[in-house]
Amino acid sequence: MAKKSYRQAINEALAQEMRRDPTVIVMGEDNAGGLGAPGEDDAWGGVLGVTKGLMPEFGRERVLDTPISESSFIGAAAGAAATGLRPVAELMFVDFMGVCFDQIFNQAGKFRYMFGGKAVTPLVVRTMYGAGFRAASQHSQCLYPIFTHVPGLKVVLPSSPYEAKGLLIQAIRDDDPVIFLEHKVLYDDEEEVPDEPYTIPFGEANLTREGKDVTIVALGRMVKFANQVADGLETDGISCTVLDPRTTSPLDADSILESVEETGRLVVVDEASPRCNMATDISALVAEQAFGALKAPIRMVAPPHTPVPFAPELEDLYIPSPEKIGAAVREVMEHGA
Amino acid sequence: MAKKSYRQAINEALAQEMRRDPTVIVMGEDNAGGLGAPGEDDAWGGVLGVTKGLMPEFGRERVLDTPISESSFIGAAAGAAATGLRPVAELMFVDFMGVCFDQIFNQAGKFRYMFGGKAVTPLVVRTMYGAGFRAASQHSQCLYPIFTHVPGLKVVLPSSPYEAKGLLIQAIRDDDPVIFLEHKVLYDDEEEVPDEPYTIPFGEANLTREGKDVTIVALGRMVKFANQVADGLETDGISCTVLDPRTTSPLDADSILESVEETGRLVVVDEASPRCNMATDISALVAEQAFGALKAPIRMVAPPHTPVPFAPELEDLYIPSPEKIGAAVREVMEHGA
Amino acid sequence: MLQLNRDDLVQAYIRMRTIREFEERVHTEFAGGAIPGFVHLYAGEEASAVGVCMNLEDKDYIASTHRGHGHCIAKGCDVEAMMKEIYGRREGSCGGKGGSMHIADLSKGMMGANGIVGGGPPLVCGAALSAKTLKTGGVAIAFVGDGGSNQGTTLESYNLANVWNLPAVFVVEDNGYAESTASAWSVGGSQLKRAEAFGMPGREVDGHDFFAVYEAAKEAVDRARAGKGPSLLHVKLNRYYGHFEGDAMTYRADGEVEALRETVDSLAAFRARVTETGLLEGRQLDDIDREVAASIGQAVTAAMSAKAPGEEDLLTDVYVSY
Amino acid sequence: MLQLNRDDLVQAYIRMRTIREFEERVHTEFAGGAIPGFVHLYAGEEASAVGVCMNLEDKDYIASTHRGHGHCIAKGCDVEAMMKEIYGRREGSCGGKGGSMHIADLSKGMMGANGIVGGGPPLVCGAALSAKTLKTGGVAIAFVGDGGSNQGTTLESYNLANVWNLPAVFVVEDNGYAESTASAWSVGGSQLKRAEAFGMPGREVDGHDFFAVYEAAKEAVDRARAGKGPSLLHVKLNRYYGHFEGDAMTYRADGEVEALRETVDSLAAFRARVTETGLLEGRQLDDIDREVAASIGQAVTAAMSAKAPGEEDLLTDVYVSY
Ligand SMILES: Cc1ncc(C[n+]2csc(CCOP(=O)(O)OP(=O)(O)O)c2C)c(N)n1
Ligand SMILES: Cc1ncc(C[n+]2csc(CCOP(=O)(O)OP(=O)(O)O)c2C)c(N)n1
Ligand SMILES: [Mg+2]
Ligand SMILES: [Mg+2]
Repeated sequence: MAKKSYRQAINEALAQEMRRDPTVIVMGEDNAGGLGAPGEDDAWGGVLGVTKGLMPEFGRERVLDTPISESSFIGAAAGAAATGLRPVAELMFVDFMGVCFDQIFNQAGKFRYMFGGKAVTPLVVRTMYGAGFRAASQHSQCLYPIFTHVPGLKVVLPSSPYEAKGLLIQAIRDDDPVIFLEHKVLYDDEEEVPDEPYTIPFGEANLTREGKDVTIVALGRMVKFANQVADGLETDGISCTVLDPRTTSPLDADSILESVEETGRLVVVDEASPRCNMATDISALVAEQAFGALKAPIRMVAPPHTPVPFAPELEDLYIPSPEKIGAAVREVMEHGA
Repeated sequence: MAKKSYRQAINEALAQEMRRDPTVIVMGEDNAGGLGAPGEDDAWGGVLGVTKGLMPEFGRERVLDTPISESSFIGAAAGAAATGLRPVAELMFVDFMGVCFDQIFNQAGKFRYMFGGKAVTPLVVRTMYGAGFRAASQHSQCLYPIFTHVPGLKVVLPSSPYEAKGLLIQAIRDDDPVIFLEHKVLYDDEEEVPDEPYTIPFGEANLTREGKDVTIVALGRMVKFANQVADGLETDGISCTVLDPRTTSPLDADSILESVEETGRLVVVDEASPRCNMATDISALVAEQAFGALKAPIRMVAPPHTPVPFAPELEDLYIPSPEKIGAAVREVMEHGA
Repeated sequence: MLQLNRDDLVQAYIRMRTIREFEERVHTEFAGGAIPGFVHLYAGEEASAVGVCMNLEDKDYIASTHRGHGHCIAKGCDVEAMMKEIYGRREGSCGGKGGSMHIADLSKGMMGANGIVGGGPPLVCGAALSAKTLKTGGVAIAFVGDGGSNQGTTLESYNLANVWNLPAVFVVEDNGYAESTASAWSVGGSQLKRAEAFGMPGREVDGHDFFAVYEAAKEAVDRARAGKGPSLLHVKLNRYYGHFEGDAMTYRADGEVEALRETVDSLAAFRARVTETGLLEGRQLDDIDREVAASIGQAVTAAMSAKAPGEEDLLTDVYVSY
Repeated sequence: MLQLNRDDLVQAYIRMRTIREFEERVHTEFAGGAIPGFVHLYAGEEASAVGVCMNLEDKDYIASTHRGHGHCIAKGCDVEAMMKEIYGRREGSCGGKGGSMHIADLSKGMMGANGIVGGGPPLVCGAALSAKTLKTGGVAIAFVGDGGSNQGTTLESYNLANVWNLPAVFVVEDNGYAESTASAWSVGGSQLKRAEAFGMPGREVDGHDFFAVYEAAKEAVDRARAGKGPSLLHVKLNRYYGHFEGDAMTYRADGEVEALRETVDSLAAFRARVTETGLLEGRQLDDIDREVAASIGQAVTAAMSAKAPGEEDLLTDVYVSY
């Protein structure tokens, strides 16, 4: 076992699955790169180098570069998935879903239901999300609440390199369409990641920290923040559980409810825009099904209802910070000793 | 004042605004109809006749039929809005947003913010939503939670003919991009609607019924159901407030919170898919900000997490019914006398 | 005559007649209130679906449109199951969950009707990619309407199929209208120039002439199978009914449909051709007509008495694993 | 020489030089770590933006791409405000909220750079529709890259502009690459055939030749103004830098950029042409070079010392009314 970055973990998951199963293919803009160009082949390996090296090993027949035509190539991935391949298609930034959403939510996501349970669509859409790159309003969104809203899709938010590898292998082996969201700020994060392939099941939250006073449910990059905050609060005598749902659809409601039954307090941390987001989804779940256990109002920590700003100073204010998470925890601790 | 249908109310709002303001234009597939065809002009007036009669009065220069190219014509409406017109563009069924969402959420919805407050985009996208027409999975969705999630958009759900006229006139006069969602099952509903133009402000919930035991917040078509249910419960001695938020973005949080402060109980009825929907949004709001007033768990009434089925028997089971709303109210009444 | 033997011709006629009969019956039943939802009929366009699909095998895929019944029948879907689906029955092709606009049978290479105009072409690029990658020797066909030919998803797919050199064929069924809007107005340029613009051959075909469609499709399908890439067919034809059932069709000329039924009936044309050339006998065709009518009648009867899905079906079929 | 008088030529040169200087400076500043985010430079392509925009007035609109600085400058945006925006400052064109990819100035007819490839053409149809409906006499221009020319939104817009007969021009700036992918591979067919396919005239232009671009654009713009509908220009040119700052450009040939800078420098070509024909003097141009360099230097200095937006700006500018 060695330390690997989130980027490497994803790359390794892809390579190992492609070795294992010849029906796994990868496609996306510049996923290899250099097509038709005079210079180096595999010139890019994706815009941030995540798919680098796959093409030299698997060839252009299994690592397909595409024109800038997301509807047609994401749709092609959906059609290929329904007819015998297991495509992993890259939507470079999740912000671009607006030019191809139909193929994801009305086609891939509904085949099985509309066709009476007879279609199998093992499609993975890998996509980059999240703020922190000074990439402004059209390259920094989360948007996973939108995919979570849609029945028929599964939605995965790996929060670390270890999680990324196991969840991506699971996603590729899963027979349903999966939206796999990679936080761009995490690509260089490192941790121990096993060399051999392994899977992490969907719909099982990861208890990243056990505590007794407050349950913090955090998503994606926010898991790291939540654990940092919990470290700090520990010294102040506040003991936090930090749950990482890993997948927002399916959602491990049981683990969340059980934890709140124990702690009686809930803070939900979500980097997505605040309206109809996962923070509201999880809060509502608890307010309906674990109401009796609640000793304090639920607190949601999310960005303001604005697009993501460009200026670093503003973007830093926009993203839910450890400070804001800490303040929310302290607030709920003021209720019901 | 005369009885008018929801369809007529919308048509009248369009006609009156077009008379008042020459910059108001209407566009969409077959909004007049018959273009290039040998038969009657204004042959359709939209697929369900809502825009019928506008073209004969205002001409094809202000009532534009379009090719089936939603990205380009909804985008054109956005571009026209930013450059001097007040377009009302019809996205025939909201289910089709997947082929043009980018122009709505990344372009129109973000112009003002990305351009530092210097753009004004008075765009209205009229669109048909909702189940009940046996129109199956790709013609029956609600999807307003998705638009509500996006900062920069306003989202309107008229629940009756009176509401439709006033809210549409407001939408047209509003300087921000507005998604105006018409429930297809309501088109033939009738009620008294003033002949003269009037506006209903955004972000002000309509208290359609005042009660003391339970607050029911219901959206769109569900407002009617909620009031029916409340009628029935009255005879059993359960007194309900029924709030119609009218707009989900902006949301009249104050009215909802005040009402729950009084009743201590909340049922939210939402026809949209259950994950990250308006029921979760409103529940979470209350669980955070009126927690202390709550005497009972919040109950959400929403369809199951499945696409909309075709078979009438299934679709009827799918749609939140008055029975299910009634059961939810009785359930919350069992808590905290 | 071409590569078609007598059995093929019988098969082609059966399918065309089945489509016609199916649609005429659905029209009647819909008018009588027995069928819920939106229904778009293919009557009048039979020679296109059948002319194309007579070139295909089960391993070949097609993707259809909202006007899908004809394509389904031409590709070999079970007709009784289709009728049950349209009635919303549990034994329908999709368990009653899809209805007219979503009939599919992947085991027959039918990837689904589609409620989204322009939804099919990207999917067909995918099926063609599967065929190419898995070396099945298969091809994939997208049916698109004249209206759908203006959708960005369709146009992008032309390019993708070309740059990926896919075994795909785009069949633009130009029936003159998208809803009430004439293709003469909505289509800038021309379908054939669009084919050329993205680097593929295009051919215009009389969509009422089964033989013409068959032959043009054969050329395109053979080309695709040979690894030479996609093509486009611009099939000109007419629909006998409205855009959907309930359409008053006031945008059409007086007597337009009546005249079409007289002058451009692909079934009548087929019959004339095969009987005049002695390939098949009129009596044989009459027998087919009767048998098809009986089987469609039987399908309607079966559909009417079939069970609707119920509460136990409400939550199923969303995911393979939950 | 054409319709351009000496003042126009001076103006054109100033704009081209401003773009070049702006981009070279941004390149240096970015490398030094002063500029955050994604930055795509237009250096090498100056003659296209300026050749087109010299035909335009404030009432005419353009929509740009992710590679937007050149279009902004050519359309008359304030250069210092642009630089401040790229630095993320409160006094930037967009208050620091947009950054490089979202610079806009509607008062100058600049509808915005765009982070979405293919985002602009639909918007341009709208601006052209405004001009037509409000009878302003204006036209609207969409700049699109070779990569963006494959996006469905772009292709649909070609059709819409044609069937609506809009005063629009589509300028396809083909710099040979979309990121690291060559247009030689990604573009099936050809740009000119695409124009024809949707019913409009198309013309290929040498994008390093200001005069060629100006003249071709003039024809297209005049045609649009005269109510005769849209056109397409296929402008062939090269970018001097990577796709974005930080791109190692390994997909390019060794020495490719160096050679381009030698052989296809639109500024050098302009200078040669106007001095050889005696239209302007070298000294005049040298003066401009110096003045522009000074003003860009000043813009950078101003941007560096300008204030960043703060907490009070976080919630504003989302809606006109709340
Ligand atoms: C994306 C999308 N836009 C609009 C519609 C509504 N609609 C359904 S069929 C149709 C007309 C299609 O015309 P054409 O492609 O010519 O096919 P035809 O009906 O003539 O067979 C329209 C506009 C839709 N279903 N999907
Ligand atoms: C819808 C969408 N897809 C992909 C991208 C990522 N992307 C940004 S620029 C670019 C290449 C554009 O190439 P081209 O249109 O030729 O413009 P150029 O960069 O050469 O000026 C890509 C793929 C995007 N911004 N938007
Ligand atoms: Mg048609
Ligand atoms: Mg390019």
